[in-house]
Order: sequence, then C-alpha cells, then structure tokens
Amino acid sequence: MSEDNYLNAGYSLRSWFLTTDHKRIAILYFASLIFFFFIGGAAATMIRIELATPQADLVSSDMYNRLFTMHGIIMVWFFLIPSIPNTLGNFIVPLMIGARDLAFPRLNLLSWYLFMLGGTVTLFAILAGGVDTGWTFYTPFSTLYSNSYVVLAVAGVFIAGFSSILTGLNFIITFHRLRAPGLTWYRLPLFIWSLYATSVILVLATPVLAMTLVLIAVERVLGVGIFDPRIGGDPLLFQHLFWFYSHPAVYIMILPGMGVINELVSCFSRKQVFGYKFVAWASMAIAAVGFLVWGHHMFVSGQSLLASLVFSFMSFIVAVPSAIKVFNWTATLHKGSIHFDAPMLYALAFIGLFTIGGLTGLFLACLAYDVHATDTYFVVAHFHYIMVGGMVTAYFGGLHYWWPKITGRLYSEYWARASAVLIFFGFNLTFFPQFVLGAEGMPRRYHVYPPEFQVWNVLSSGGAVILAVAYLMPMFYLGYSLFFGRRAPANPWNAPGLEWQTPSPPPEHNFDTQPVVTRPPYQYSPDFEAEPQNA
Amino acid sequence: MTGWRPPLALVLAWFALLALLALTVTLAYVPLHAFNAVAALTIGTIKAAIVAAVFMELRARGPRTFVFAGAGLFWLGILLWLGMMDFLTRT
Amino acid sequence: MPDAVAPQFISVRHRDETAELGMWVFIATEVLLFGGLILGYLVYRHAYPAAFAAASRHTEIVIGTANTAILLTSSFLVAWAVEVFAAETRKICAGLLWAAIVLGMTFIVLKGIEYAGEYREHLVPGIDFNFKANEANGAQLFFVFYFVATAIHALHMLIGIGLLAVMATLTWRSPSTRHRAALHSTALYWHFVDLVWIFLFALIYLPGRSS
Amino acid sequence: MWREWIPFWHPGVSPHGGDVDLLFVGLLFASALVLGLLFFLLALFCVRYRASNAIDRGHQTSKSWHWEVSWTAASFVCFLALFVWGAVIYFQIYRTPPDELSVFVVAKQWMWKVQHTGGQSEINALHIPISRPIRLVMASQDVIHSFFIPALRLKHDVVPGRYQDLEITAEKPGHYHLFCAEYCGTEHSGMTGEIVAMEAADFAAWLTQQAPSGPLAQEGGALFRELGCSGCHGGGSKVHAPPLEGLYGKPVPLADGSFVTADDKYIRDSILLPRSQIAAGYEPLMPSFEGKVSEDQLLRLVAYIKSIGGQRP
Repeated sequence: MSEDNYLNAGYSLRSWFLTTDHKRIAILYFASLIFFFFIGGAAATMIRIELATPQADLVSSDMYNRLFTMHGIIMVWFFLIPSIPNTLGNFIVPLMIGARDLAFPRLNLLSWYLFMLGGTVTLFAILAGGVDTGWTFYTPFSTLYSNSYVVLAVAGVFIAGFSSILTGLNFIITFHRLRAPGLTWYRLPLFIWSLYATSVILVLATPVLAMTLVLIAVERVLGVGIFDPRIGGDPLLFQHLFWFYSHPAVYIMILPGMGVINELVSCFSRKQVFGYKFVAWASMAIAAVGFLVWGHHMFVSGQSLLASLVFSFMSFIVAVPSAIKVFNWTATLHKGSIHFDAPMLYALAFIGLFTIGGLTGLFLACLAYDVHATDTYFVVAHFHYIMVGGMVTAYFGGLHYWWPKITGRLYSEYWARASAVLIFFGFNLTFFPQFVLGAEGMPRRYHVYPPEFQVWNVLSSGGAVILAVAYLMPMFYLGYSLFFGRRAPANPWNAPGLEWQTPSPPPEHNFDTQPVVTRPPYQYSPDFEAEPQNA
Repeated sequence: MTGWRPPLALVLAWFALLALLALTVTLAYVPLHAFNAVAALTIGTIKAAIVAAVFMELRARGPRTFVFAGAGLFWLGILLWLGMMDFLTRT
Repeated sequence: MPDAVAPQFISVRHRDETAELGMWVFIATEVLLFGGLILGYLVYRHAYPAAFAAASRHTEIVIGTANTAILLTSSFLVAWAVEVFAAETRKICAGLLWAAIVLGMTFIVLKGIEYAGEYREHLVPGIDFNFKANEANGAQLFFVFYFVATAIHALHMLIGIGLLAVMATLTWRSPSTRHRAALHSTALYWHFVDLVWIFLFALIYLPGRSS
Repeated sequence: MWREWIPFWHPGVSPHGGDVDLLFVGLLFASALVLGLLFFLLALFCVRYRASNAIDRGHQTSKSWHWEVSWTAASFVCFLALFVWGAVIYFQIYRTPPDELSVFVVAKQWMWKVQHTGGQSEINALHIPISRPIRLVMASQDVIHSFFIPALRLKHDVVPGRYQDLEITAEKPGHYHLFCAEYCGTEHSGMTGEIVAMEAADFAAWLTQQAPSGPLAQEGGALFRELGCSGCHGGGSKVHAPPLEGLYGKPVPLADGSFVTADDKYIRDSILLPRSQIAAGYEPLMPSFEGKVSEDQLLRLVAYIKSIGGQRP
C-alpha cells in the first residue's frame, strides 16, 4: 500500500495544523476529544470513588462540587456535542456524499481552533481553581454567590459554542450544495439525515446559549443583571433561556448516534434499513419538536402550571419519533443475514440502552412522577443511559466500523468484541442502580448521603470500575492496530456506501473520479465476500 | 461609465424606510395606549420586510433561501411564544 | 484575472451561491442570538410596564432616530454598491462602500456620546445607577438590557465596518467574481445589522413617549 | 437509623403518594412490556437470522406503511394516556393550598429554618401533625433551593424573590427525610433535615414543650413598631397611610383601578416594593424596605398583619 493517501500527504506540523482537509481535521478533533474524554472520565472516577461511602472521605465538598461541574462541562461541550459530528462526521460526510471536501474547509479548521481555544480557557478555569456551579450555571448561584471561576468557564463554553455553530453551518450547506450527481435526498445515507437534523439544532439553539452566557458574565462582573432577584429579575428566565439550548443539545448528543446505528444495523444485517423515509423524517421531527419541550426541566421550579402542561405534552410527542426509530431498527433485523462483528455488538447494545433511557424519559416527562424524580439520581441515570449508553456506544460502534477506512488498518476482532460486551455490562452495573437510588429519593449532586443509599452506590461504583477498564481497552487494541494491524482493503464490509468505493485510507482528494449515484442506499449483497472490484 | 445609478427599487425602498421612521417616531408621541407598542412593532416589521426584500434581494431568491431566512424567525417565534407562555400564565 | 474555484465546487456560480446560502444560515443563527435578549426584554416589560416606559423616556430619542436614519442610509449605499459592482465602475462602488463606512463610524460615535450622557445621568447599572425609587428596579432591568443589546449590536457594527473596509479596498484594486460573492455576503451581513437595529430602536426608544 | 433499609420500595405516605406510586408502577409496567417485547424480538431475530443459519429469507420487505402507522399510532396513544394520567395527579399535588395551618419555611445556604405560627422555631426539622393539610409558605434568602420530601413524593423549588406556597400532608407518623434537591453551593448535601409527623395530640404536646420566643405575630408586632411602620400605619398618625387592620385576605382597590387580594405575596411586595402597587386614594410615600428586613423578619411582619386581619379598622 504505497499509494498516496491523506495520511502520507505530508508529515510537517504545518501540514496538520494548517490543513483544510476534512479528514485531517477529523483526526485533530479525534485526538483532542480523547484528551477531553479522559479528563471528564477522571472526574467521573473520582466522583464514583467518593460516593462509595456515605461520608466525605476522599475530597471536600468544595472539591466534589468542582468535580461534578468539571465532569459535566467537559463531557457535554468538549466531548459529547463534538464527538460524532466532528470526528466521524467530518471524516465520513464528504466521502459519503461523494464530495471533495466540506463546503467551507477553512471554516472547518477555524472551528477546530475555536474548539481548542474554548477548551483551553475552560481547562484554565479548572486549573485556576475550578467552577462549582454545576454545568447548568443556575442563577443566582452562578452570578452572585459562587466563589469560583465562573466567568472564565462561561467564556470557554461560549467560544466552543461558536465552534459548534460553524460546524453545523458547514454541514447544512454541504448537504445542500455538494451532493454527488444522482445523490438525491432520499438516496442519502441516514447518517447524513441525522447529521442534518443535528446541524439545524446546532445553528439555531447554540446562539441562545451564547447570549445567556454573556448575560451571566455581565451579571457577575457588574454585580447586577437581568436575572437578579434583588432588583425584581426572575431566575426562572435564566432557566428558560438555558434549557432552550440545553434540551435540544441533548438531541445534538443523540441524533448522530442514531445515524451511526442506521449504518451499522443495515450493514451487519446485510439489508436495507426498514422504513427509510420514516427514519429520515423521524430525525427531522426530533430536531423540530425537540425545541418545544425545554420546560420539562422546570416542572417543580414554579413556572406556570399551564406551561408545565404544554411542555409535558410536547415531551411525550417527541418520544414518538424515537420509538419509530427503535421499531424500525428491530424490523431491519427481520429476515436479515446478521453478522455479529464488533460494530454490530455496539449497535445492539445501543438499541437496548437507548430504549431503557428513552422509556425512563417518559417517567420524567410524566408530570406527577417528575415532581418526585427530578433532581434525583433517576435523572442522572436516565440521561447517562441516553448519552453514555446511547451516544458513546454509538461513537465506539462507528469508530470500529469506519476504523479501517480512517486508518487503513484492521483491529483485533476478538478484543473489540470483548470490549463491547464489557462496556454493556459495566454500563448497566454502573447506572441501573442509580435508577433505584433516584426512585428512593436520593438527590443528585450530593457529596454525602444517608447511609441507607450505600448499597446501590457501591454497586454503581463497582460498575464504574468495570466501565473504566472497558473504555480503556479500545485505546490499546486500536492503538496497536495503528502500527501492527493488518492492512485494510478498500471495502472490508462489502458495503455499497460511497465512502467504501475509494481506497483505505482515502487519497487526499477523496475520489479519483467523481462518483455518480444511480441507486438508493443500503443495497447490500448478503455476504462480506466482496465481489471482485477495484481490481 | 454606464449603469452607476441606483436601481429605482433601491431608492424607493430607502425613501420608504426614512418615511416609515418619521411615521413611527411621530406615532410614538400620540397617546394610543396599548396601540403605541403595536404600531411601533408593526412599522418595525414593515421596515424589516423592506430591507429583507429589497436590500437583501430576498424577493429575487428561490424557496430554499426563503426557508433559511424563515427558519431563524420561526425558531425565534418558538422561543418567544413558549418563553412568554410561562410568564403570562403564572398565578 | 483567472478565477480558480476550490476543488469542492463545480463552477464559480456554484461557489458563489453556496457562499451566499452560508451567510443566510449564519444570519439565522444571529437572529436567535438576539432572540434570547428579546425574550428577556418582553418578560420584564410585561412585568414592569410603567418602569420600562419611564426608563425608555430617559433614552436619547434624537440620537436614536438619527442613528436609525444613518444606518438605513448606509444600508442603502451598500445595496447600491452591490448593484454597481463591475470592473468599469469599481471606483464608484468603492466610494459608496467608503461612504457607508463613514456613516457606520458616525453611528458608533453617536452611540458613544449617548453612553456618555447616560453615565452622567446615573443610568449605568452596576456602576452608577440612580433612578426614581418606585421604578428603580424595572428601570435597572431595562438599562441592563439596553446596554447589553446596544453593545452587542455595536460589536456587530464594528465587525461589519471592518468587512466593508476590506471589501472597499479590494474593490478599488481589482474587482473579480470572487470579490462579488464576498461583497454580496458582506452586504447581507450589513443589512442584517440594520434589521436588528430597526427592532432595537422600536423596543428601546419608542415606548412611553406619549405619556 | 430510623428507616430500615428495604430493597427498592417505600410507599408514599401523602394522600397523593399512593397515586404517584400507582403511576410509577403503571409506567414500570408499560416500560417492561415494551422492553420485553423489544428484547424478545431482538433476541429472536438475532438467533433466527444469524448469518450462519440457512433459513428462508425470501419476501423481504423494506418498508410497510401498515407497520409504521400502527406503531406510531400505538406509541402516540400510550403516551397520551400517560400524559393525562400524570397531569391529573400533578394538579392535585400543586393545587392552591386552602388557608390551613400555616408554617413558614426560610431556606438559606445551607439550612432550613422553620417558623410555626405559635413562635416555635426549628432548624433542619419540621414537626407536623398527621392527616392534616399543612400550608407551607416558603422563601429563600439567597439562591434557589428545593424542598424535597421523598416519602411524600413531593418537591418544590424555593426561588429567591418570591413566596412559594406548598401543601403537605403526612398520613402516617414517622421520621422522613427532607432534602434540598436544587444544587445550592458548598454544603448542598448537608442541607438536609427531617420531617417528623406526629399524632395530633403528640404534636400539640410537642408545641407546648417548645419554648417559643413569643407567637410569631407578636414578634411581628414588635418589629412593626421597631421599624417605624406604626408611625404611619398606626392609628392617629399624621401621615395619610392605609390602615392595615382588617386588611388581610380582602380585595384592595389600586390606584390604577384594578384590584388585588391582600395575601402574603401582596404584603411582602408592598414592604419591599411599596410603589409597585399603590392603594387607591393614597400618595406613594412609603420607602422601600428592601435590604433592610430579612426573610425571617418579613415572615413575622406578614404574620402580624395577618393577625390583625380580623379587627375592624
């Protein structure tokens, strides 16, 4: 494999840090995200160790508050939101739609620099002494009472927000303008549809967060602001503005995962995705209706009862398209020819965990039960099932699926399957007990807790150890494969997608000849045995 | 040196905008109670529509640009509608 | 001048239309950026109508109106410049852009004068604020909104002025089709800044004038 | 420890606790059904259609309106039912409390201060008689807190800048957890307490054992004079200020022609923001007491004005 590809196109630092090649930018994002994932993961580990006993023994309360804030901020804005869109998306999108690059390659690079700048500022805030507001920055605590580096952290998130906006903008324009000849909307892979929906949210929700963060900074710096209850300001206004972004942001964190699962389920059942149009439009419906549900975070906050009623109703509505997707994935398996390769194991784990996360979401959408469950571990467990059980699992699945394309190497199937299974068990052991804790009434963000909750906390902490090991494993076998893995063929899964029709790793210019699309996506032949092609 | 004159549509739009500005300031001093706010925002919307249609050339663009321009406004509507709903219906 | 198109595009037209569409998406983002502030304004105007009217009467309507007229005119000039963008009229085009920039700077200067006046009248929350006691709270909320909104708008103005200056210089030197697309996007941005001001003007300066 | 560890289940002890528990069981049941069906199908398909199994895979369908419409409709109907169920109970939980036995709760970093109308005060504890609705009037002195009693399946945020009414009833005597559920700073997890629900007789005995510094209203009366309120609002004052006797609970005509009921919130607002709602026929002369009175003192003043509510002016 001596041919030219994007990896050997240049070895200088300049060729990486000033690149406008979407594939290299994806790699830059990938490396940065691993770094942030480990910081966030380290904080999570400390939290779980501390919670193994009811008393405070490892860290002080101030430190504990800083840990969970750091865990939240890093994981949400510096891992989950950019995870699939900016690594797998950046790499695969132009290949999938037969384009030479994204529409605005320099904007893409700028987006990475903004991301890193935001990350650096946030890390600086953490190193300087930390932030203790929780990732939600609720006023008036964050503006008038917290003695920590709120403005700095807010600035970091603000900058990273613009990185998100630029990515979303770039994707939307790319999907509209750069599709290969013949690639009509309904011939697009569902991964593209889900990224389109994600981008809509990125572009339309993030600016509201940006403004809200500015208002926090203003209030903190001036000592007076529009959320200040002392001058008649309403702290609930902050919550409305914050959740207008942050609830749709939850869909930013799951839609790309759903998109990956479509690709995996289809490939490893060697079948078209069942109900393509329904799945495609379900993504768009989630993006749209997802904007109408934010008030379900505020059922006990004192917002008007009518508002609670409307938001609860909308929250149930938004669950419908998610249910449609789950049913369609299951139906895709029917009469398939199912291969249990590592990516498929991740996909199956995703379906299970996402469904549990989704169903427990209904508990929280349900007004009367939410009064009991909100701000308890029930919520913590619920969103970890969606974001970690869902998004991170999908991320790993997609990473394994496209690993041969990205690196040109094959990883160890044995270890990959082992880690998939271990992640599934470790995850459930960590987070299922938290549902019980929440139903029992243990509030979240508690550093010390009544002793009767200990049993479940110990289980959860034990699971966290397994989960941590399971998340470390891919580091080793994927890292090993980079240097010693077998060379990957262009199309190891014998998949019909455009990204597989170019060598692995792809050349700098993606395709030697402009591909032309003549048929719908997911036209799989039953087997992995490749027909002789590219010979 | 041909064609340096501004198109008539631009000039008309400009005059219309300045006229509307004068109108809205005048109306602000006429006691109309609740309708002062309505008048101010209606005239503001008309001015915005003129800027969008003529200066931003939206009238010469296809449906896709309309959708993109409209999406921002539509979501702004969601934010204001559901956001205000709470504050208007508190007991 | 040969006009190389980046490899992801098929043609000049493809590239230019894509750039314009990108600017529209960016404008949609910007609408929501100001949207958050406007929600805050509406909520508090609903809660403290009298205080908002009183606070609004303390703003400088003469400067506000003049600034609106200035901005509308500069928008008109930029739209005109887009229409006459061509090699043979490049100097006229650049001149129009410079005129728009001068108007933009005038806007900023007037805004500064207004800020100074408000500082003298003790209307700056957090630094020096003093208002009739029974309406102080609502008025303070109004002025927090006022300063944040106008400052962010002014920041957009400064960015716009910078972009226009770059475009004016480029147009003066050698207009090409690439510059036409860039000018078009810049103009869209400038008009958007104008649009935002139209609404800020109605929300900030007009309420409470008749009572 | 007063509460033995029982796996998973502590029944709710409030009147609606049973409803919430039933709702929870209903949700669990529905979820289990869906999850069971899904896992069964996943397992079935995975085994039956594994690649190595030579089985008839003919007549594949890639889409079916029939199926799509049915499961969309089915999910929708189920969700709608759950929505209505949850909403009905929610309105019971948060119904506006009748003017029952009132207890004042002030939340501040990081404690719950409780004031009974008789003047008895507690910190991080709340004694209540069972089977009797108690109206809590809650206020926060600093940040947002959340009053959470898991055993009553009840929670409400306490937002600074306003009073929050909440009705609680415990039906069984016992000690129950009180948590702060909204993150409020360093000692958030230390902002816990206990709810002690007692038989009515025990509660009465408990009240008498406490050494009240004086009934709340009486302390409020003292404050009323101390702060100079009586100088204007007292009888025989030269200043033209509205008399407060007989005010509580009555509609007050305002200068702008509207009416407002003189409830806790109105009195609180009138002390802090006196000129926001001017009573008809009076000059807006009263200075604001914002920053001059604490939430504790406000509660006492409100209690005092309430106590003179029955008197004729």
